[in-house]
Amino acid sequence: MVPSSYYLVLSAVLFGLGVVAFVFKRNIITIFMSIELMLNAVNLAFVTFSQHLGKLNGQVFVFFVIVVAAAEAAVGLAIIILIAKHRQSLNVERVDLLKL
Amino acid sequence: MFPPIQDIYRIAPELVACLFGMLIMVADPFVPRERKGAMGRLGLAGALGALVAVELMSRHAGAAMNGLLVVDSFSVFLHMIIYGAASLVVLASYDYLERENLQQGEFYALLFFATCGMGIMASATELMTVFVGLEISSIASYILACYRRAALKSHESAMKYFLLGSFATAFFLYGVAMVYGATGTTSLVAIRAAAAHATDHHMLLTLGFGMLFVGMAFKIAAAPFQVWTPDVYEGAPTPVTALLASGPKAAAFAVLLRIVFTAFGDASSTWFWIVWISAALTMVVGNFAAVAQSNVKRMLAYSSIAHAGYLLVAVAAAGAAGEESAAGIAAVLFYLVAYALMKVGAFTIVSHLGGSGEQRLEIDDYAGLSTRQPTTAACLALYLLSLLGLPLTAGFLGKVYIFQAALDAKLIWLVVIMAVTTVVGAFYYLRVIWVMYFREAQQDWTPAPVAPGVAAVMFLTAAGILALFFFPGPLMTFAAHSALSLR
Amino acid sequence: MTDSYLNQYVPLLVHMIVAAGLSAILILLSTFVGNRRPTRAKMQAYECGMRPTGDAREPFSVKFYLVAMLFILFDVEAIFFYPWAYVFRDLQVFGFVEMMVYIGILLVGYLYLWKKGALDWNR
Amino acid sequence: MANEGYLLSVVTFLPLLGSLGLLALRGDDHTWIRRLALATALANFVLSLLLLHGFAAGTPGYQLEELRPWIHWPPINYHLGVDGLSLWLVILTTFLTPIAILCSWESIGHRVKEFFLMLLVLETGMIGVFLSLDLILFFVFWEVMLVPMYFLIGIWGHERRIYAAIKFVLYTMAGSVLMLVAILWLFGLSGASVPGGTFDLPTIQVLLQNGKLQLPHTTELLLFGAFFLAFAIKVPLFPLHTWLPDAHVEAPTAGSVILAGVLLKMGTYGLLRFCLPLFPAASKELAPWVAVLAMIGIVYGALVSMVQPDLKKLIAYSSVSHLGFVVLGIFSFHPVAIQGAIYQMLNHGISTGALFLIAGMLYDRRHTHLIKEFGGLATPMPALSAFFLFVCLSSLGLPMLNGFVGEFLILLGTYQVNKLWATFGALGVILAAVYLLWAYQRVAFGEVTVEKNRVLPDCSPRERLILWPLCVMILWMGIGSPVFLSRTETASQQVIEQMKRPQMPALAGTRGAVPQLRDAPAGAESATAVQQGAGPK
Repeated sequence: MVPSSYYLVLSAVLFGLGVVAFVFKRNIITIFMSIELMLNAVNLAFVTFSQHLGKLNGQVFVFFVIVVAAAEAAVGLAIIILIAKHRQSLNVERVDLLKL
Repeated sequence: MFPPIQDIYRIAPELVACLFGMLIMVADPFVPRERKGAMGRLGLAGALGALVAVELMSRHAGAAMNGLLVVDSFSVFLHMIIYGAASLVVLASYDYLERENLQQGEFYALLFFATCGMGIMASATELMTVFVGLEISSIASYILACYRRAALKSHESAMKYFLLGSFATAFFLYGVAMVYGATGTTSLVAIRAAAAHATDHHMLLTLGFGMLFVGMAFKIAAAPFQVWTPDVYEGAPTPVTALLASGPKAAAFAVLLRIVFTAFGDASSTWFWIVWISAALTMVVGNFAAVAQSNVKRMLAYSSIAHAGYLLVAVAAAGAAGEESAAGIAAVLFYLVAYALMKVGAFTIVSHLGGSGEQRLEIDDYAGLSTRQPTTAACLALYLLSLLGLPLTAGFLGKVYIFQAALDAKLIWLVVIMAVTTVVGAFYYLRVIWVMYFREAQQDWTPAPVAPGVAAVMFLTAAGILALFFFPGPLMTFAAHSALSLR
Repeated sequence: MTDSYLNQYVPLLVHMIVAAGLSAILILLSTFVGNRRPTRAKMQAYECGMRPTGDAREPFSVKFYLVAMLFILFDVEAIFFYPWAYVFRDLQVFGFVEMMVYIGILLVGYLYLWKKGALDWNR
Repeated sequence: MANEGYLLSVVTFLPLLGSLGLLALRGDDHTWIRRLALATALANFVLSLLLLHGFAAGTPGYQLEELRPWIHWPPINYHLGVDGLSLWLVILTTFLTPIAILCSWESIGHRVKEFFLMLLVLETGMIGVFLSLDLILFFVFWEVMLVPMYFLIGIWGHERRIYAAIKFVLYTMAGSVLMLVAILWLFGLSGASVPGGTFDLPTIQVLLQNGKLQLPHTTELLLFGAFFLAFAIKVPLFPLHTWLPDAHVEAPTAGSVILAGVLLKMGTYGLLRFCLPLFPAASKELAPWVAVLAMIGIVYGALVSMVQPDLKKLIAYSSVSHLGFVVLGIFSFHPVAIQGAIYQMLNHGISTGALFLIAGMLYDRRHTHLIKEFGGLATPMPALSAFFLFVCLSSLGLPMLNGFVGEFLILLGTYQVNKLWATFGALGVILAAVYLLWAYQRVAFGEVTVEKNRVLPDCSPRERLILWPLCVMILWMGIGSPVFLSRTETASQQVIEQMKRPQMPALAGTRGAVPQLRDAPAGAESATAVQQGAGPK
């Protein structure tokens, strides 16, 4: 039986990867995917904990996260398509009308 | 097995908001193009209905939905702020949508969904419920932010809001997961109980709180997580900006307060310094960055960052005060009301003056406004002076309450920083005023006559700001009472 | 204890290695041993004998993305049916009503985008 | 606490009422706007004279008090009251406002309505500051004054008005925000002895005096610092004075008159009303430093105004010098000197106000303040020059005129405390004579250097109407000083009384000041005796 700490470490690593990707990637889609990665890391953590604690609600939370992530994905992709249509680039550094 | 009818009452505002949202959403395609005005009336009806529902809800205190939500005077207070602000925004946005000729129906529908989410946040006592409410409001506001489909700025603001917002959400969720792992529950009260003897998970708990705070700090635009604010506020359609500046901030503060005082009430030592540092940073960053702005919306955005800092000072004060945290929390609540009034009013005027396509957003565009539209100029001046915290305005008493709470908690340095940064605020607020009053307009431009909706918002907010100074008694007692209901 | 736990997967590992190695050997053999005379017809993409037209990778129309998004949404909503079905007996009528409300809300959304013409392909 | 009538409220809020009336008028109906404004101001002046009738001289403490609950928590009350200290300042305000209105009768051409509106609102603010006895109420009026002054300078000022306006507001706010913090801190401390704490000045005063409320030494120093900074900026004390010349020079004449006449007095008033009575130990400990600053201010102001090419700037710097004098008198903690300080505030209000008015009249004719543009004005405009001379003499403290009384009392009191301070004070008086007379000589005497000046018209009836009352006051305050002193005397002694503490460990450091405190009443006797030839009390 693999101890749940392994899974937690994995989820932490995934989350960290997501953060790093979010900070360093320049393509909007990639950034968006990095966020999804973070959310899935969270899901992993939830499942692990609920397994560890012998409670079921953690897994129900995962359902919520998945659904919300899907809704976010829909909206996000819509926005990204909007941007892609108006300027022929998905590079965030080119999206700079508003000085950051 | 069915929930008692009281539960329905306890979520009445959310129900009303959702129902009207869906109603408008479905009705929109059926209503012919020329009769879209009906949407505005429907939206107004919904807003008023929601306010009535808040009143209904306030009569049925108690936990609802198996303890996912609670109706106490705290949540009632925040519902008042959130739904009040939403109603004002509905009033203000009708003419805006006409002018920009944008889809009426969807706007109001999304606005109602966003408001509903905020309402859930305000009365949630369970972290997953918070999360759901947060997402309902955020997703709706992402769409609202890019509502001006023609404007590139609008897309950009929506994109940044979306990316950074969901980034923050991920942090919040990870925090929830950690807290869940440490205590085996996500109900705030249970967390407090569990945290008391879950000493072996102390590390995990602290880390979890840190993550939760990051998520919240994004939403309340507290440094160092405030970068998105100016861009989003500038790019979003101005009525939406008005909503973003008032509603979500109030809701996020509600969540923050509930988390720190209900869940982590006993462990104020773990979060006090986080809040302290964030507050100081936020005040400094917000105020000093605002000085450099030439665009009114950006300036107001930075000023709202600064005000988040002031509110955090009160939170820190409440945390440091230990048992006597009520004063600080009451100060936060009172200030939130004043702040919502000021910001909604200010952004409404900005959207009115922006003209078609939001062309005129530079401070210099306001030159000579005092002669062109004296009333508008006077109202804007009032909001700015209130933001600055001069007497005769609600902002002054709000600052007094915060100062006092902080002093009682012996946070002298935080108070000094707040005082100094307040003076810095004089620079940029007064600049707008002198442009409006002392400068003659360069180009011959007369702003459009004030539309009835905008006029109503101006009147209500201005009256509210003055009234809160002269008769703060009732609201303050309510706030103090709500503060007590938090523990 | 973890090692012992992992040990039981060793056969699987062996099986994978063997499979991978076999396929690799076959491919390499065919490339090295077999001789080739490429003609234009041979180089063409194989489309069941049809004459391929246009480029294989041209950008999809936005409509596909739109439909895909809608599908994701309505597909994912279904996730809540599983826990619901799991405890359906205990919930009885309440659960049924709840799910009806849930589906009703989904239907409202469906009706909305139907009326908006989001499902109307040639628009 | 009985409410003794509504007089104070009426005096305070009548101008506000008038400004509301102005709102009702049409913007282009200038004559009626002016008339209504003037009528309001005059009515208010008459009402304020009723204060004299209601005010019982010689009785310590506040009179005609009004106390009404305003905000329950924190307990902020609407508490007004007048005593010998504020009485004359209020009347000075109500006396100068109609004059300010008259002097801007024609010189203000655009946005007339807003101008008089601001002026009246400003009057309400100023009177409120002098009368309010609740700390928060005081602060409210104090801040409210900023806005109309900001607009007065910013809209109707001269070339660099924006800069001046912003500078003025920023300086004042920087001080006042810290004062607000100090007020709230004091409130928190008072919670120890009064359940829930109090913002009520008399209450806090009593608590401090009977030792129920004791401030730790460092706390007292910090509080004193916060209050003192706010007031020192308003006075303005030497290093903090830089906003004053800009504000004065850029402001329209009426603005300068109000600024010099009343706003500056708020600083010294605040020192007397809050800093000394509330924080005696700190005051005594820091008195030498304050005195040094004051003396620097006296000499510096005088020297700078000596070399000023610009008449208005010259007057501005002269008020830096004069008010340094006042501060010196205050911080000698001697009843006579304090009484002199109070008197000197009034003098300065009238004389400097008059000087600014005359400068404004010259500006109306020539649109310049530069002294070299004038010269030999006595020939074309004898009357105005006469007024000018008279005012200069009063400002430099010629005996029989008002300036002399104040300066004499200050010197008399200060001398008994510290000879060096008195010497510097005297030096200030001499320098004042130098730069004022020299300026007058360059403006009025000699040949008419600039051709334009030959044809300048003399005082118009309106200008005479403005200047005569001032000159009458100058003369009256010079010879009839008992009328005023008899009402300020108790107040000035009360300040000393209020500085007493049950047991004063802090005093050990400054024992030097104690003996003078003992024979204070005697000193007061002699002082007034000198003035009125052993008149009755």
